[in-house]
Amino acid sequence: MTEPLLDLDGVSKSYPGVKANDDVRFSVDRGEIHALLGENGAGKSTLVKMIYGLVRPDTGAMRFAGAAYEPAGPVAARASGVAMVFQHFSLFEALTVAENIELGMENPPPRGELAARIVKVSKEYGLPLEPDRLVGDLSVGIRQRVEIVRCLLQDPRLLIMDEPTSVLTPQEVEILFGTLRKLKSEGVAILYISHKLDEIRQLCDRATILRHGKVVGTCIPAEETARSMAGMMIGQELAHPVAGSFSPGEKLLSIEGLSLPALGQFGVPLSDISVSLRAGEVLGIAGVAGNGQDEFMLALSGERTCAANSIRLKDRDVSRMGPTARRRVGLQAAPEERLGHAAAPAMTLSENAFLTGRVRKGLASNGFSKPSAIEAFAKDIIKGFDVRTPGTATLAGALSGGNLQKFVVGREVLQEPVVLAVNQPTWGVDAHAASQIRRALRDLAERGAGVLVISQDLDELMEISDTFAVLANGRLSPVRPAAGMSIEAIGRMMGGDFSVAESGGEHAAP
Amino acid sequence: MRLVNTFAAAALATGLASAAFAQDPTKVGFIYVGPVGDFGWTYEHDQGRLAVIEEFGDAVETTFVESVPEGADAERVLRQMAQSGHDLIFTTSFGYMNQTMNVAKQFPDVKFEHATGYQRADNVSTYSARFYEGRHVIGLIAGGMTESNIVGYIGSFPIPEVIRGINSAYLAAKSVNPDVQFKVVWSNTWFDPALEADAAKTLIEQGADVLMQHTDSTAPMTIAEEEGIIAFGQASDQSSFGPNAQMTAIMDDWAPYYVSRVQAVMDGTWESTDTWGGIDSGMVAFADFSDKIPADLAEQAKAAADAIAAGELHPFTGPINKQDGSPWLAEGETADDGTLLGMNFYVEGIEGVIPN
Amino acid sequence: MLRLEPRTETKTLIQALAPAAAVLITMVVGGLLFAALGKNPFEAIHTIFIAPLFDPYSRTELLIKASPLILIALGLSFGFRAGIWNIGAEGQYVMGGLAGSAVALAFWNVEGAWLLPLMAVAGIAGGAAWAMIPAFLKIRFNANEILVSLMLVYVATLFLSAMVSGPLRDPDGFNFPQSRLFHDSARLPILMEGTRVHVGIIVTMVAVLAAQIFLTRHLFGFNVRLLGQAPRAAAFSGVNAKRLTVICLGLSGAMAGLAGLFEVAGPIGQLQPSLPVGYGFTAIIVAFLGRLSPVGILFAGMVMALTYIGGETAQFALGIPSAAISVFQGLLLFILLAVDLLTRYRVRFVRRGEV
Amino acid sequence: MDLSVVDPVALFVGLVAAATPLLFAAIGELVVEKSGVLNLGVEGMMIVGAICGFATAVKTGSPALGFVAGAAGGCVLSLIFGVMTQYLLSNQVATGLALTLFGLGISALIGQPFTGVKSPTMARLEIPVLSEIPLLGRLFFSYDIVIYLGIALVAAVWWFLKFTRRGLVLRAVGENHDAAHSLGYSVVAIRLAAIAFGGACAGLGGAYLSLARVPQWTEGMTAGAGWIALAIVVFSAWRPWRVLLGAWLFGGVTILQLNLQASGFLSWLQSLGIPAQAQYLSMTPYLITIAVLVVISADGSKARSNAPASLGRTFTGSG
Repeated sequence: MTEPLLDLDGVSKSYPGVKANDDVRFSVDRGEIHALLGENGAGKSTLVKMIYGLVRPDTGAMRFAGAAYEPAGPVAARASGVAMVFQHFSLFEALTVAENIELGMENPPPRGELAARIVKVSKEYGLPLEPDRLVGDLSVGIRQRVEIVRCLLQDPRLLIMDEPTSVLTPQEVEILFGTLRKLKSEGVAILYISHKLDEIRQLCDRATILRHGKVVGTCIPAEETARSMAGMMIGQELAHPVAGSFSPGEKLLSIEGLSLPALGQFGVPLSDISVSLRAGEVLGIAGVAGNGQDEFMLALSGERTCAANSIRLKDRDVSRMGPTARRRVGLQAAPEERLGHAAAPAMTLSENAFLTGRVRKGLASNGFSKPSAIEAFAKDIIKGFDVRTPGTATLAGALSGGNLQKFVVGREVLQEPVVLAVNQPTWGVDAHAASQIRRALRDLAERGAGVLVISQDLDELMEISDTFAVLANGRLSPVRPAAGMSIEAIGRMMGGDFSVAESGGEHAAP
Repeated sequence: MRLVNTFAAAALATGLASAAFAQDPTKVGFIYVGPVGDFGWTYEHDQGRLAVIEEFGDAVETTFVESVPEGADAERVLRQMAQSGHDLIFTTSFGYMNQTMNVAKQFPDVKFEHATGYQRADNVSTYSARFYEGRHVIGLIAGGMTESNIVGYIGSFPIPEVIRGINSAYLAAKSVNPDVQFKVVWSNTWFDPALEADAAKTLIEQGADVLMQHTDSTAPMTIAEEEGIIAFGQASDQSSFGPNAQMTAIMDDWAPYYVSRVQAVMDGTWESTDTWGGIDSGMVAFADFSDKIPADLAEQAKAAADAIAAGELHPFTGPINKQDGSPWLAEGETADDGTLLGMNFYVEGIEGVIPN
Repeated sequence: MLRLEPRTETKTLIQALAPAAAVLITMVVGGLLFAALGKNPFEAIHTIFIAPLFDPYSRTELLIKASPLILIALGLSFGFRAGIWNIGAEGQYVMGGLAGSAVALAFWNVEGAWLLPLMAVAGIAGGAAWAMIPAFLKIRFNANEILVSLMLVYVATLFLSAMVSGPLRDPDGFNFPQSRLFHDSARLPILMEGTRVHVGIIVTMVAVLAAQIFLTRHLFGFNVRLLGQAPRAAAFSGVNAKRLTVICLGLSGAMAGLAGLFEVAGPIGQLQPSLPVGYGFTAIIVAFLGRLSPVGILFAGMVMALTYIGGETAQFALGIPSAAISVFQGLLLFILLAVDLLTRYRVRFVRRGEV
Repeated sequence: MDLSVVDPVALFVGLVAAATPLLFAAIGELVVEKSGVLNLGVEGMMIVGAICGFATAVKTGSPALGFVAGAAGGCVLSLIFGVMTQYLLSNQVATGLALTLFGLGISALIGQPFTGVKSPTMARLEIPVLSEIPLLGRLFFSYDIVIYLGIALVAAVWWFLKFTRRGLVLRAVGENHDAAHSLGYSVVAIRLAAIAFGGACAGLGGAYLSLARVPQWTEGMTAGAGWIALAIVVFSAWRPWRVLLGAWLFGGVTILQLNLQASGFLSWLQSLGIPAQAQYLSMTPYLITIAVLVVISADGSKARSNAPASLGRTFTGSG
């Protein structure tokens, strides 16, 4: 058995403006747990969607079990023996466990038999399930079991798992690993997608590392350190902070004991976050996606209000204020998702300028909009931030990602906020535009504002931050000066070990 | 057709016909509240319209608009008819009264005929039929033929027209069968075949073996046929729906009236009148009596019809008490039209109250 | 394989041409229908679509017939834009007419210039209150407003029937299920002698203008559009979705109620059980045909009214049965809805399998 | 007043017959809604079924063929809706309303030659021995065959949705069309099939009206039954057996109010000064439906409400 089970040969896939995968080559053997490692946006999801038949490659070829493999869709992929557990499950809440499993099978046995098999198989692999429960009533961890058991019942030869542990408790992670090892022992290949280095070192036989859509390396995780793998994943060198000498000004934002329940089934609760931000300071917050970034942003923007006195701007308690009121006092936000959250795709740039600029730029009086003022503001953003667009009447959805991001950041920056919180400011933006955005954020801080940047791009954070913290599992690490952070320390903080941050930092939270 | 020809010939002969007359037929419009296919109220009016065509041929042009809701739309339709050169317009539902009056005011040269209403003007006549005369006759048959002594009656709305019919039928039935009892169900609609069918079934379940209706669909007749009981057609001869069940039907025959009114317009003799035609005028007619009616009863009913037509019998002839026992008509006294037109009480012996 | 893709930019030319094209197609298809019925298709189409436009009286009637449709559709359009589906406008129309009439009848023997405004307030309140039921049940219990508002149409219609054959029945009306006639100060003033053009039509026109301004120039319209297009962006912008739901439902109810009042105090002049003639449902179609824009609704309402008025004329002038007219209207709606697709989506050929 | 004449057995027998057209239309619409589609054109499909069934029965002399034609007529009409909403992505509410308008018109047009015509009568199914059992015989064995078919259809739909794989797929599509799509199921094809089934059922309901319950053809004879069917689906909380209950409730209220009138009960209440108009009684099923809807919606857990989560949402096929 020298031939690998799955073999990818020069697979590429482009989307308008983005090359999601570029000449990807790697293979997975039978009975191997193979990690696919990379930062968010490195192209992992597109790659596995191609293997599962949801997306077709532009060029390149795949082979599976010795034959050419071109699945027309998920049904064909499953027929070949490829099964996949999605990060965001494709489950039906109003249906029972058994029904959900049946839907994912091509030739399910009769209902009674299926229920028995579910009980048997799920027990066998340490993931016990009750077939008659409604999925809507189950916890996220149990729901994932449903997905996994659904795959197992079809005797897969290759099991793809997309970030399976991001929604699990540590105990659940242990159980899952047990299951996966058992599968491996039965000869099933597992393609395991993650960016959690410790997990991969514990579990995986080999790892393929993706960066910007390309394979940048393969390794045997057990023989690597977290640091060396992080290096491959993030890039060999950490950029040095461009931030000049930072002289802290007055305290602008202080957050004390901020806690919020999780939002939705994939949400993460915020627990007891305390941090402060001073005039002129750029605070960079790192962390793996799905560790509370979205919740933190919602709490800052005012889309979710929080307990009184947990967020104060200067001396004012803004905790109970909604977005409009917060903008009025100068606390502004630019969320990660540009289309549909930060901007309305089917509205023009003028209208999107009005979306948040209304209060601070005086774009409306008595509720009536002032078209010329809106137009002028939109033009200022386009000009000031080099947004490439035919005009202000273009729909936001028609702009390329980078251009829209410049527009969104520009819209907030030009309102001269007291404090600006930005999530993923340069996500999917080309290098030139990204540096423009970073420059603008720094300039804003130098004009005396406080800037809070959440990002998964460590290079970026190192480049612009004065101070640095990590968000892990809904908790925020103590703040440390960005200069002198080591990759190893960052990696441990991302894993939830904050002791490294506590050990030395004049900026530790009070 | 023959009549038209003779009429035209006569007109030519006397030199009265102008060239315009020959080219410009009298234009007669009809506005209907239901579809012409309801086989009830609207259908009979449309039969009247067809009779007008039959009678005058090319000398008339008839038009109609069907299913016009009573309300804002009716006034527009009337107005557009008036404006588009109609000489005479029949408005065939009570609910068109205000609209007819409004439009008539604006078009003094157009003649209007409003069915069942009570407001008139120089160019608005009203006409209706004394259906209660017919109800007397079928009441006799019903009273004579019921074995359960329960007559089911499907009413539409508790308006004088319907109450009059119930009273008339009841008094006649009681005159031949003192034990007869009327069960009345109000449908609150003129036309809903399914509901009427259900009402018929309900009445039958509750013991009725004779059905009368004052609603417009043929559904109750069909049910009566199915259930093997007897019933009376409403507005039209419904024997095709109840070949065994229908004893006879009170038919609205508007044809003679419509023909005469069109003739009057042609002759230039039309004037505002209030017509309340009974059996004598032909407005109220009967379908063929079923041979299931015992011969003597049929004889009695026919005699009553003839007597009413001849003016010898009035269905409301005293002594009659109101439901609460208070006297209404003394011995030999007959009801005046004013009281009949506004009748809002049951006569003595009918159970239940008139809903309000 | 054909595939539809949402357009990323709005092409005004296509938007303007699509309805015209739809009307043209309907004329051809309708012409075939009338020809099949043995009628002269050209005469029929002319009578329905063209003739009413050139007759001064028909033109005024066009306004009268279109007015309630436009008024209700305007109110609905705000909710529809925000993704709030009030399909019970018919019930709100009835309750508005009923509430306004109750005021008129309470003062049947008192005249005064204050009466009409009071009736209008009652009409608005009646319609809005009826719409508040689904609004409350939606925000409080998450009950589907489509279904609740639809159920309430039947309740309203039955309630009207009970009222006109009960407490509001004309005591001198021989038990006919209808109210007294309103006296003059409870009737909408007539604007043009010899027609039925009433003040309500001006209100409707003002409402079109106001709706256009509020939709394009006011924060309210902006928030409504935002909530419908991008709910998360709306939350980010600071829109309170629950409050907007209540406002949109209340507004559509109020406008439907006002339309009901205009109908009873305008062309009808009394309360009749036949008040609901389907305006509330037709207005939903009008709102979509007008692409939820006030000016579009104005035109769509007019086209709809045109087919009604032209259809009546075609009945008595050409003897076309009313059934053929409703088939024709149905065709027009289908074709308009289908053609409208081209303004929202672009048809593209794609390789098989690329989904 | 004499309430003793209200025979509960007769009441039941009457309401079962009155409920049958509603039952057919509602069970069809339930399947449509379970697939996530809201078709408000039930009234139009019913009346087209009524005329197609009637016309065919008259022309062929066979009521059975009439029922087949009624189903076919409703089905064809529903496919207009299906193509418009599933392929052309038109709005379901507006398209459904247009369908009703169109159906009322086309049925009247087809029906013109059939006004006042009598249909061949349907032989009542006399179950020899059983129907003669006192009480039970009348309660259970005194109906025409179509009524039994209606109840059998409810059972079949219940079984289909609960126990078959296709039924499961249909529910899944109505619950979350994006997830169903990502599992490889054809959302559009499944919904079209459901819409066609709903149309056929509505057509059958209409045909029952014109061939059995009334039985005759008159324009506009459905008189709102299609709308009531929509209410029944909500009342049932999208559960087949409760559709039966709902149809009996709505049909029953009509029969009950007629019985209460005929027995003089309403009259008696009114004589006491109670505004016991039939309209108030007719309102109650709608109010009950709203109450049911509120209760199931308020029950926190969305999954338990049983309402199809994708109901009325347009599936654009991206994803």
